[in-house]
Amino acid sequence: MAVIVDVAIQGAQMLLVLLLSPLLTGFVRKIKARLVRRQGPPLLQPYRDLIRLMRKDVVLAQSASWLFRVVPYLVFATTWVALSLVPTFRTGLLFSWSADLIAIIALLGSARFFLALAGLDVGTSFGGIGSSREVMIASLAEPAMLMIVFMLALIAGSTQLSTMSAFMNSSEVGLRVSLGLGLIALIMVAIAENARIPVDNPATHLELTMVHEAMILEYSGRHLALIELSASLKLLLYVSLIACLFAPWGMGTTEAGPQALAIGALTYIGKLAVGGFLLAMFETAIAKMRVFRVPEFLGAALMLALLATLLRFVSRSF
Amino acid sequence: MQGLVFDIAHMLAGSLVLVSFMQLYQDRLSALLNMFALHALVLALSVAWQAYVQAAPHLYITALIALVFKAIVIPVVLHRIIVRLGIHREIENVVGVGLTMLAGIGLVALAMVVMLRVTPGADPLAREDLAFALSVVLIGLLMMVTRRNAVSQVIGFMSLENGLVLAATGAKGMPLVVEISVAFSILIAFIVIGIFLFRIRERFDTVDISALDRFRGERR
Amino acid sequence: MTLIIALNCIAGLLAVTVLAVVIGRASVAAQIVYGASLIGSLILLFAAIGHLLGAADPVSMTLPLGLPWLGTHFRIDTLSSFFLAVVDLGIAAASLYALGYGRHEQAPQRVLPFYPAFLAGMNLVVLADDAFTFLISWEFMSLSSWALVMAHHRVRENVHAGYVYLIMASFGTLTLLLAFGLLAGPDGDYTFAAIRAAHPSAGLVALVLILALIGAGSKAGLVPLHIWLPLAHPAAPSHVSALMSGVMTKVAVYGFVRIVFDLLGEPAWWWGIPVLTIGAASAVMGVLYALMERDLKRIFAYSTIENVGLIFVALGLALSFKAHGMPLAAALALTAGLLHVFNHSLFKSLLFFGAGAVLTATGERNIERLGGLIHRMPQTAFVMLIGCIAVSALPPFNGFVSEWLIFQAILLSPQLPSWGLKFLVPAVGALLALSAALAAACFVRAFGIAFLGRPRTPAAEQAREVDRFSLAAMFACAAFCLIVGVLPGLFIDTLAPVVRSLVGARMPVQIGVEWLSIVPVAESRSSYNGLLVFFFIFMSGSLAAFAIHRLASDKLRRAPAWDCGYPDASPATQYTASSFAQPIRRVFGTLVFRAREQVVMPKPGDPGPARMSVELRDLIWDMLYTPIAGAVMLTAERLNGLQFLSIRQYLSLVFAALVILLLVIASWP
Amino acid sequence: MIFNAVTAVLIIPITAAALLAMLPGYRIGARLNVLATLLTLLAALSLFYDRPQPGPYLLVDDLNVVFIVLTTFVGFTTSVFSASYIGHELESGRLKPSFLRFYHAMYQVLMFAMNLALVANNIGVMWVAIEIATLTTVLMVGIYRTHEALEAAWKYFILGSVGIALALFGTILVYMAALPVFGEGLDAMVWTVLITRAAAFDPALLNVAFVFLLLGYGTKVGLAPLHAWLPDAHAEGPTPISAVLSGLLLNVALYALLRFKMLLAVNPVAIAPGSLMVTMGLISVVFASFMLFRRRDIKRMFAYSSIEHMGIIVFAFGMGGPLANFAGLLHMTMHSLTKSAIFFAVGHIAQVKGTQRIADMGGLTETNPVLGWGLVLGVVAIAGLPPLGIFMSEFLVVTSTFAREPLLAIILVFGILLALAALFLRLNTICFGEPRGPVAKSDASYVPMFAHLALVFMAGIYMPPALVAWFQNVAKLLG
Repeated sequence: MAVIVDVAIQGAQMLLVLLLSPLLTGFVRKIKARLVRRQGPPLLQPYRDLIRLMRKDVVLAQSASWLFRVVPYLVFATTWVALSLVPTFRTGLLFSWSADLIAIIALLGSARFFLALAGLDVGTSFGGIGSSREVMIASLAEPAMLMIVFMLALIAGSTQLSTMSAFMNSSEVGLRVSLGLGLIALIMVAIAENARIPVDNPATHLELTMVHEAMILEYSGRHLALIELSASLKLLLYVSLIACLFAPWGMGTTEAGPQALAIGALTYIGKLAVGGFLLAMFETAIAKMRVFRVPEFLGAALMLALLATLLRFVSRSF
Repeated sequence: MQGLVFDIAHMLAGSLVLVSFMQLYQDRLSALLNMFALHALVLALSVAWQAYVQAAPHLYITALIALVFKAIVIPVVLHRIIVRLGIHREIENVVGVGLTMLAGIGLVALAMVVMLRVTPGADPLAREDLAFALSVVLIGLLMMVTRRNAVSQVIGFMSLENGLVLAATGAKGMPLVVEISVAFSILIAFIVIGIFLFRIRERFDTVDISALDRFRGERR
Repeated sequence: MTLIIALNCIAGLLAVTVLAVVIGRASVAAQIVYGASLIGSLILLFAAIGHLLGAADPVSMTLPLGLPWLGTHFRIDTLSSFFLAVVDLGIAAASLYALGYGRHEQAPQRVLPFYPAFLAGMNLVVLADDAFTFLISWEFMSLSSWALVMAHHRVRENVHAGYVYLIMASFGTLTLLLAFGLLAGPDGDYTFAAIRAAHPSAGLVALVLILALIGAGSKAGLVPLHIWLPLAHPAAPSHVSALMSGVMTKVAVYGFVRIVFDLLGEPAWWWGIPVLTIGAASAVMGVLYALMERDLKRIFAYSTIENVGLIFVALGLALSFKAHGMPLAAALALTAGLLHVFNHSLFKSLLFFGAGAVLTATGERNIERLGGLIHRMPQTAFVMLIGCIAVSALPPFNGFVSEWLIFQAILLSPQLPSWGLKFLVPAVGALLALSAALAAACFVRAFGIAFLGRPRTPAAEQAREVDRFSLAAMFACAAFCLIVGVLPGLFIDTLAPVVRSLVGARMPVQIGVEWLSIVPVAESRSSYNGLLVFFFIFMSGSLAAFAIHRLASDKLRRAPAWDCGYPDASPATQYTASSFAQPIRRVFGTLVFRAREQVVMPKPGDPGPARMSVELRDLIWDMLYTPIAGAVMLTAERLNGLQFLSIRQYLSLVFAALVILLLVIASWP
Repeated sequence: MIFNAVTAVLIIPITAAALLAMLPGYRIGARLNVLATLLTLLAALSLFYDRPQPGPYLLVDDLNVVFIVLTTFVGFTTSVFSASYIGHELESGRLKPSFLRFYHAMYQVLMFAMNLALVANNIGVMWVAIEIATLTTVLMVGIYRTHEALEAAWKYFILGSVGIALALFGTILVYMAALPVFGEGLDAMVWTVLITRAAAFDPALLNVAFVFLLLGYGTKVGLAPLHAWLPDAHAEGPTPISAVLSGLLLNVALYALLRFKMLLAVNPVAIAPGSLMVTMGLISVVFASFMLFRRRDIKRMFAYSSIEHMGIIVFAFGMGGPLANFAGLLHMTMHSLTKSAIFFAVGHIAQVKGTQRIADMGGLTETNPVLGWGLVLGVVAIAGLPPLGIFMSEFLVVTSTFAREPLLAIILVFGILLALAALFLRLNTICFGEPRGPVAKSDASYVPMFAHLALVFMAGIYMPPALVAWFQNVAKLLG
């Protein structure tokens, strides 16, 4: 019986995140538009875009290989699997033990790995630019992320997200210096990873400034749809991750009944809304930086995370 | 009697060292050859005296060989060679005479220090003889090092051998080595002169070894 | 019994060496030699696995060879059987590969005799049980691989590579020689049993540790002793490169583990520090070098340095834990290290096989002149992709598992009481994370430039898929990569007796864990299930594909590439490997390589091309080896004057020696 | 004098020398030369089984029988090599037939002198024998009559004579030291007698004596800085003589040194000869290794390598102790075999290429595979790489030293590594890369070369227990 419930909840989570993610993207766009006093696209526009793209024919470059066609599915699958392992409205998901936070990061790494390959596959200059910059950003963002994971794991005594989240929800965690440093670093990494301003601009197609968009320039139709969806999933993943680690309040536990689950789901939506709003605010308030300032930005994140970890290593009380 | 024996041996050995010094002082080849003849003469006297003292008649042969070959034959032959080569007037030291003499004195001192540290139980005569012999050897070597001319180097080598003979005769009752050493020193002298100087002159037109050095095999 | 079988196989390999000398030029020679090597290594492999799985007691044996009063001692215990398995699995794959690849060899008589000798050398090192046998096998291994590096000696670089290799190898052997000299003591107790029984003083042990680190590290390719590796590994024929990179470096690791974990006894608190530092430095430097490199095989060789660094980090952690009385954590770290040994041997062999296949197909190693091979060599490209994912430590392949375990071990280290380690370990962790991320970048670049895009040269355009044997070997390696990636528990359990014999504890039993997950310490702490991750990715990917194709569209049109509207002309406009690395070069290169870019623009109105040049300096060469070589050469030059003195001057030397010695005597007390 | 194995070792060569001096025709001469050395070798081998009692002049004991057998063996193989080598020299016009007669006779005289030095039970006779050996080699070195050869011979002669003079002085001093103990007469010069009561000798006199002997015989051993004659003599003489010089004559001088070292070791008050030998050895190793780098002449290079190895051997004997002594003996044996094998190879190579300049050779493994790989194998052996015998001895030297004298061992290892680097630097030029220089096939016999290498190879892997026991005995004798 319990197993069936668990399976159901896990399934619900997977579906929920799949459905929610375009909404979050749409929400952020909407807020951004509103903040600059534009009307902005409707909230559900991303869904429409996806459906429209799905239905279109794929126009494939002549020099594209099989890898190019497989990558969207792989990227989508890895991101989705990663996201379905992040506790959103309830901790202790059925399969949460199949991959801990390090593995989730690695799954995202795989997604990026494939995407970067796809950028090189057609053999155009823009694809190359995109891949090249993407891996440069990743080469700094990923260690920063891992350091944050280390720091958190040291506090929680685990790299298991459910355990970590539960621990962060408990009273044992007070305000800690390292947590603060880690949060800032995590936000910086999240911005970079999701190709947001100031690191990248998800809306631009100005050739020399784009990173993520350059990589996927050759994609069209359903492939593009999948990649857009994966991008949304990734954004959702990071927001959920920050929420479950730094704002774990209201999350249901393994013993929680339907009511608690409902509360969990509602608070989750609320957290997403807050997160999306803050992101939009931030993006509106800041300008995009030059590509070669990005390493400094991410380097700062890495240093912050390393500092946080060091503090944790040196003393338990930081 | 013992005192007199000792004194004479001592004097002869000492004068060998003195002649060695005189060799160092000479900077012309012909004079150097004369000094070498004197050197060999003193050696012969010393050996003869040892033969008398030790009652070892075979040492007289050694003395005779020293007298005939080293004091007479070799100087004469070398003299003729250098005259033929026209180098009898020249001799060029690498180091100045004064400095060489000074080095020689240092060497004698070193020889003394080294040899007189020998346990006092040893025969004093032999000990003194050894010290002088070592001095002669070292000065001979010094001469080889400080002279640029092949003939004077050969002379240096032969006075070194003289020192060896002095040491060997000073060692009481040393079997067969004296004869062998003398024979060898003469052999060496002959081979040096007969084969090498001959060849070298034939090929290089000079006995100056620095000419030889131009053919050091491997070029830089 | 295992040992006898193993020794017989090795003797067989040596016999094949002799045979190969005789028949080296015959056309069937390659088939015979590689076939025999394959059979021999398979037997050895099964013997080793049998011993390992049975967790059998050590078996020793003494042959009346080698040092006469000592004999040649051989012993197989769990550690050596594990490494024997690693070595022979690699050998089997390489021999299989060579059955096909070897046909393209232009100078078989320079490869065939040394190949089985090299194999025998590696096997012997692992089985040796006394210092003399160990070192003779070790150096024999170096020497035979040197001969293989020199196989294509007409290429100048190869001769240089062989030269540097031999010197560094001998340097390593000589340091190990010193280490064993200390261990054996002046009376020469060379057997490992005697060394284990001895209890040397702390200072001596410290010296041995450093010497072992230098000696084994130079063979394994630790920075800054790695310089030979990127030269020598690519110079050899590809199957040999695979063995050198995938297997021989592991033998070096074995040497280090054997000396430090087994022979030296209980570690002191600080032992981990040098090992961790050098390991982490190697990991980062290795991958940065790889990113700057354009030669496919050299990229892989530098990546070997990175991976060896990882292994040494794991070993350093294990040492630290062991020294502080934390056997469980030590077991975790050591298991991680050993598993990475196994994993690296798999995917690095695979990658070098792939490089060899590319070389055969195109005659090119420079990735700037490749491109688009995925169309012409689809199978090779597929397995190479797997290799690249595995080496980039991405799930669900094997590289990730061992790296994940290392991270888990790092997370246990705050419990270490020593302050030095408290500061060092997080930094090491950061460096590892950095190297992992950079490795992914590096292999995106390597695979992307070489296999994807459009062919940059006619050679790449006319490539053809390689033969069946080569493909079989590559697919086998790739399959292993996946199996270890999804079922790591099996392999971790197999390592348990090895780890227990070295640190006195083992990781928790994995085989009983639900769903075949792996749990390093406790499930609440961390767990990973490669099988499920693989299954989920596969399912959700296929589900998405199925759903979209069914419900939406499955139509496809081919058209010219879009490229933001630029009508594309030539493949030369593609991103190159150098331009791909440019952002990373800007970030790290200025510090690590003193990178300088120079752009010469034509005058306005001049239609001539703009030229850009990049200057990279290898600081380790510049600051360590060049000065040493310079000093040696300068001394040699100065002393060489002594060859050209006159006789008089030589006599002066004799004279001076005499006077000095007399003075010594005179002043002797 | 009774005819037995010992006297046979002396009489055969000297008789052969007389015969060879008279025989015209180099073919017969070469064959007779081989035959005589073979007979000498057989006589030497018989010493294993039947060893005559030591007399006042001749002695065969555990120590010198190693040397004798080694000398006669290498002498034999070199004569085989020489037979194929010297014919080519005649064809190429470097030698005249009359010189050949002289050459063969001198070869036998040299063998005689070396054997005499080894079997001598009398320090005077030993000195004389080494003197003869030096003189004969001087003549052989100068046999080509070129400027370089004459200069090398002259240099050898002068330096050798000074060395021999110093050695004589040392010999006299030893006699003086023994004089008070044994009284006047022959006894004070006989090894077997001296060694029995060396403890009672005047230690200060012994010290000075050892300095002179070390420098005197050390000159012959080729220790730096007394080595100057060695490279040139090796390079300019005929290659068989280079092989004999490196493989044997150096050993003979070393043997003399070892005898005296034993004498000093017995005396408790005398200085430890070890430290002097260790210093000289190390200087030689490091110096020769540096010198190897700039060599352009192939024979001169291997001559410097001989200096290096003599340094290692002297170092090992200087360190003393059963392991180091064993290693020293083994190293000496292995070096003799390997170095002569290398010179055999080098001789053929120089004939094929028509030059000794390394820069004019190249890619030898391509053009002359057997010769090229033979040289590679030889250099691998001489550089101390396994599985050849020198690895074993270097292993023993280094390991047994490091625990006792870490610093010294590190210097030694540094020297060994340098030498390896230098040797392979040149080997790469000679044997690998694009072929350079004439590519004529060599029709010479490679049997001696590979016979030596096979022995060295075997010793690296398996040493017969009898040989080992015997080496161990000797090592114990050496203290």
